[in-house]
Amino acid sequence: MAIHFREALKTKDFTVTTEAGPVKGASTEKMQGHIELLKDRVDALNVTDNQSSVMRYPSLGTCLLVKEHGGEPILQITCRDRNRLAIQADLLFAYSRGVDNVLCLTGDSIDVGDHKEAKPVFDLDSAQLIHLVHTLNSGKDMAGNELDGGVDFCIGASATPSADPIEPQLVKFQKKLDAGVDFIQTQAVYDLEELKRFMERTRKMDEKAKILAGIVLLVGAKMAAFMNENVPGIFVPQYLIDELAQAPKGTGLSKGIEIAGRLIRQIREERICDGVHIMAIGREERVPEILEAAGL
Amino acid sequence: MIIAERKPLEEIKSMLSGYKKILLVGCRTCVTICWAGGEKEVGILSSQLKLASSGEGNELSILEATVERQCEKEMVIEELRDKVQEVEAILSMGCGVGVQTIAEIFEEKPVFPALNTTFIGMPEAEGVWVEKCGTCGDCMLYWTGGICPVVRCAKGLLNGPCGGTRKGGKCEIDPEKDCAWVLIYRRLEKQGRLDLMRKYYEPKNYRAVKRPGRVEAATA
Amino acid sequence: MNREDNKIVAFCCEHSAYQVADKAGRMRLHYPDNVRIIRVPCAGRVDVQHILKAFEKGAAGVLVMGCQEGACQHLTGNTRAKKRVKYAEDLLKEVGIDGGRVKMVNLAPDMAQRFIREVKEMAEKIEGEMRR
Amino acid sequence: MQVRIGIFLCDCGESLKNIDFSRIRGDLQRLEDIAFVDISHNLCLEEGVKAMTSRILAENINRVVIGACSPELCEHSFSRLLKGLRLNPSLLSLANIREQCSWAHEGDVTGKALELMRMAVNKARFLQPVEKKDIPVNKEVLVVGGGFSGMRSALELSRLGLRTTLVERESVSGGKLGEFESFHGIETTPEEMLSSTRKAVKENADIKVLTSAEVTRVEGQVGDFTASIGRGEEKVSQSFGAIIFATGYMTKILPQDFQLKPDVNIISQRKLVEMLQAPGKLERRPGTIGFVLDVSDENSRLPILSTLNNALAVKERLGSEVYVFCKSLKVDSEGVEKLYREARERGVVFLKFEEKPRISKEDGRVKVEARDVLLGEEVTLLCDSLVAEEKVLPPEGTEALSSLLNIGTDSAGFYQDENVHLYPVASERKGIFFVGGCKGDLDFTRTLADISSATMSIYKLLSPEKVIVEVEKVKVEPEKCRACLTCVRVCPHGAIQMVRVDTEKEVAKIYDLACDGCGICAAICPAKAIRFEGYADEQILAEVEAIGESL
Repeated sequence: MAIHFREALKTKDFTVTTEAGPVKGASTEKMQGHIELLKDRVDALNVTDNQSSVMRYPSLGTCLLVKEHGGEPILQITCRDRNRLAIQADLLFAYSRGVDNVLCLTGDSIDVGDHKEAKPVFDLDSAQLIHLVHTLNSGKDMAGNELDGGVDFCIGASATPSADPIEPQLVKFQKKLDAGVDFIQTQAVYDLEELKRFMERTRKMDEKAKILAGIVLLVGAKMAAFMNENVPGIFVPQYLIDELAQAPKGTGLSKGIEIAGRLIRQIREERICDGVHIMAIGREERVPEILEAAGL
Repeated sequence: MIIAERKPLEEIKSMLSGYKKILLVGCRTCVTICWAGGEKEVGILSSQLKLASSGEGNELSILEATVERQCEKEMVIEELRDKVQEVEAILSMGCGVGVQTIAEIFEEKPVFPALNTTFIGMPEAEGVWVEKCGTCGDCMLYWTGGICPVVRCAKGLLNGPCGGTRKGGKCEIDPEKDCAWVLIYRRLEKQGRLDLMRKYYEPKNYRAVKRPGRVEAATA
Repeated sequence: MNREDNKIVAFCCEHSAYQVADKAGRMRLHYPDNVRIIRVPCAGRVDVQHILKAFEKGAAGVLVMGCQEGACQHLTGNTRAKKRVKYAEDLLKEVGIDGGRVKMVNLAPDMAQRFIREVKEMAEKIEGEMRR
Repeated sequence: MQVRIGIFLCDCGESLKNIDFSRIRGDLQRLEDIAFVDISHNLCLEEGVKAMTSRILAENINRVVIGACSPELCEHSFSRLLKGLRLNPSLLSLANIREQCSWAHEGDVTGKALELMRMAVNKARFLQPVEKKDIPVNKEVLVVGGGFSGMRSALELSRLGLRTTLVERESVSGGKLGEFESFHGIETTPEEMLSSTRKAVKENADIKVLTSAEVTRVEGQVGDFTASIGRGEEKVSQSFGAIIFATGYMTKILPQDFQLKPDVNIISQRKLVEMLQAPGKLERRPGTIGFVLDVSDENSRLPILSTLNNALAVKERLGSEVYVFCKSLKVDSEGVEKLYREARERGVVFLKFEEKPRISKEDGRVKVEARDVLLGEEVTLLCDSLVAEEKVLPPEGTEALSSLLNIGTDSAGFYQDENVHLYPVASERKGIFFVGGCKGDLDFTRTLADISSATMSIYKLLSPEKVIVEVEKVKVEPEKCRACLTCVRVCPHGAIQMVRVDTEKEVAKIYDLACDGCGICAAICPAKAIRFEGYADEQILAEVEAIGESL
């Protein structure tokens, strides 16, 4: 059985997490395959919540699968699809089944997903969601009612180090830290100088929270350029796109893995962050190769 | 000001199929100002409908009228009372309120909307209008530097931008649109009131206006 | 005008197109006679409503003829007319009248040949349509 | 009042053979409201006019429809005729049955001629009279900018009997003329020109000069502008009939054109002029002087003019070697070709380059390397001082003033929209004019011509005893106006402003004197609240309806 993520954060000097992406359908076979492959190689497995606003098997469901396989899940919750009643209810259910790590996200907009005419909720935003989890941890619901059986969540949030302009992001980030978070998993980072600047500022704001740098696997120059344009919060610098472009035909993916490994190794050796969060977006089976390339 | 936009002709024609004599009603207030349903637009839609019907060989006769303000019962009655008798259906070029006011008064005749009422907004340039107010019923413009995040932030967030802002402070959804929170940050910074943005704000009361809303003046 | 009429209504700006039509006449350059010229102070005076009304009243084609871009006596008259012609074209497409039956033409006062070519082109387009 | 229409047909001396005039008369007589249909052979001659006059006086008609040659030829005389017969000239409707009918088509065109007449008759039914009235007009003129052009304009206006107020931002008038050392071939130096002009202005009672003052606001329209002028703490508000902008230009050495910063060796034209004016004071006479011209592509004439003048002056006073590096040399304005030849004869060497010359410093002197296109080889020149090209830019405040007055600027930011009809001095708003350098392409020879053109236009506008205007030919109907500001924003001549009418309601108002009669506002008004008499919607529609109407 994997050790509790909260312990891993405390004890390990370099924490590694990755994603187990739910599928668009009810068959859990593929997901279980990924879970088996990854559960013992990382400290925790994030489960995305309708990632990019694309309807999929529920995040909580996949977390239960991870638990069944003895892995350590991190439940991702967005504010897009549920209002404050539904979120609190899901959290109670999650905790009762042993899922007690939660990543509080705002969530992508409906427009980038595959149900573009849906009514967005956004009853809460990510900072308010973090406060909500703290409220539940203190034994009460948002309306101030006592809970019959409390909860104790390990709370995570995200951040965007390469946002331009960065100041408004930092204002929000500060609110998240003030609310109190145990870990931060950032959006994809590629420019480590930028990451260092971000880390300096974060260290001044908060000592306690462990920061995991987000590593998104690139599979080719075209895909990288596409992500720059369309995927929110991702900025792939030109020199990496060029490097991918020079890679001979068909080896884009292995070049992506090599880049990811290089980034992780550098983050680890220069102790820039407390760990990494590897997002292989639909290519969970290549995560072991990334870990190897990073010497983990 | 209420902003509206004309529906495509296809949609209007499908509503009118089967009706031979209709009353086409413009409104002289908001929809005139936003070039959607004023007297001129009535003329244009009337020409289009006549051309379409004569093209398909069925005759459609159109009575035209323009009400001072379609959301005022007295004005609607005074302008349309006689004309309604001569027609089978009414096509209103007013905003959603105008359509429903006419429908309430002349219940025996079907009333169709020729416009889509889009938002409350202001002219950005001549002939271009942008949304500014989401009628949330709990205005907080005092601490956002006069920029409303409820409508101008695509997700209506209250404590700062989402992680998806694009390069140059643009919105996640539309590279042309500025991220409201970047605008708010810059304005508050200019006014030296950034503390207002740094403060944490509780989840909003989204039932400040019990929909559908009703306001009763104290001396009503 | 009844439906099978082949009249072309030409809104001609008095600073350019109207003088071009006069010039064509003075040079005895002949062009199809189903054109009816309506004199306007500027192409910017012509609006979508006028164009649609012309078709509603049976016109087979409409030409809006103004000054060349950058030479409009009223600076924006011709560019506004161009936008309105484009909008009118879209509205006409919605009712099944397409194939360039409304067109914006920019003329300098001496372009008699160009005027005649535009009128002939429109007349031929209508002729073609009539036969079908 | 019942419409009664009198119709005249002119068969142009029976030369329009392909029109059967009697058949047309027969058809037209059957229309309603037609008093008579006369056929004449020469409505443009004495005989025809006499017949028409007696006919109109005999019948009490209130609309006149004339089928004849192009309105461009006859409209003016027919309107005057109607006025003489105390019939409002707007009640005239013309059909062009000659150039656009008889002469334009083969074979019989009686049918088309008839249709053109019916169009004119249909339109005549909706014509309304337009009154003419003389309106009070302020005869004072505001001149913004106290440079040479501004002062000359003020003097010219006072010669035409108009009083002016001259507003100059600096503490002393004069502007840029002082920067020129001499104009080759003109005896009086710029300095003398300036001082004589200043003296004339000072002595002229019609001209009030306000130095270190700036125009902060301008409201109103031609004939009645109200300008607020700030002078230190003092705020003055005064009314004017017209405005002349003579705000000149400014020059700057742009970093991207010149990598090196100006210093002891790299000097501006002004510095060169100072050297020329006091050659004695120089510790060392410069052996060679270089000029670099037209580095960025579009160049104005000013740098060329000052380069040639100063090069010749250097030859005369300092006798040093002079080299001019240029991409192209525009010598098209008056006297510049001669200047260029003389420079060549006096030994000034011109070198033509394509790519930008490379400029560097070498032991206290300036090295210029460039590929001479004509010689086809690299040229390196060491000179004591290099005169850098200064870009001509609009002065600060141009943008603010132009948006304040809602007048356009051209692509380079100078006054006057790039439109051929505004040339040479007009702005798109009646009563506002530009002279001198503020229009961008500066050419002294033309400045004086600009000044007389602008002052003459103002004279024509303001000085007649009675300024006559067609009252509300283009009119906003207050009760229909929704104050949506579309017309105010759209009017290319800025002739529409919002006003408060008696019912305290804000509506748009079109100023008859400022309106140029284009009708853009009438077309775009979403409430159809603007009526353009003579081209009103119902009149255009009536013409359309007559097309193809069977009898």
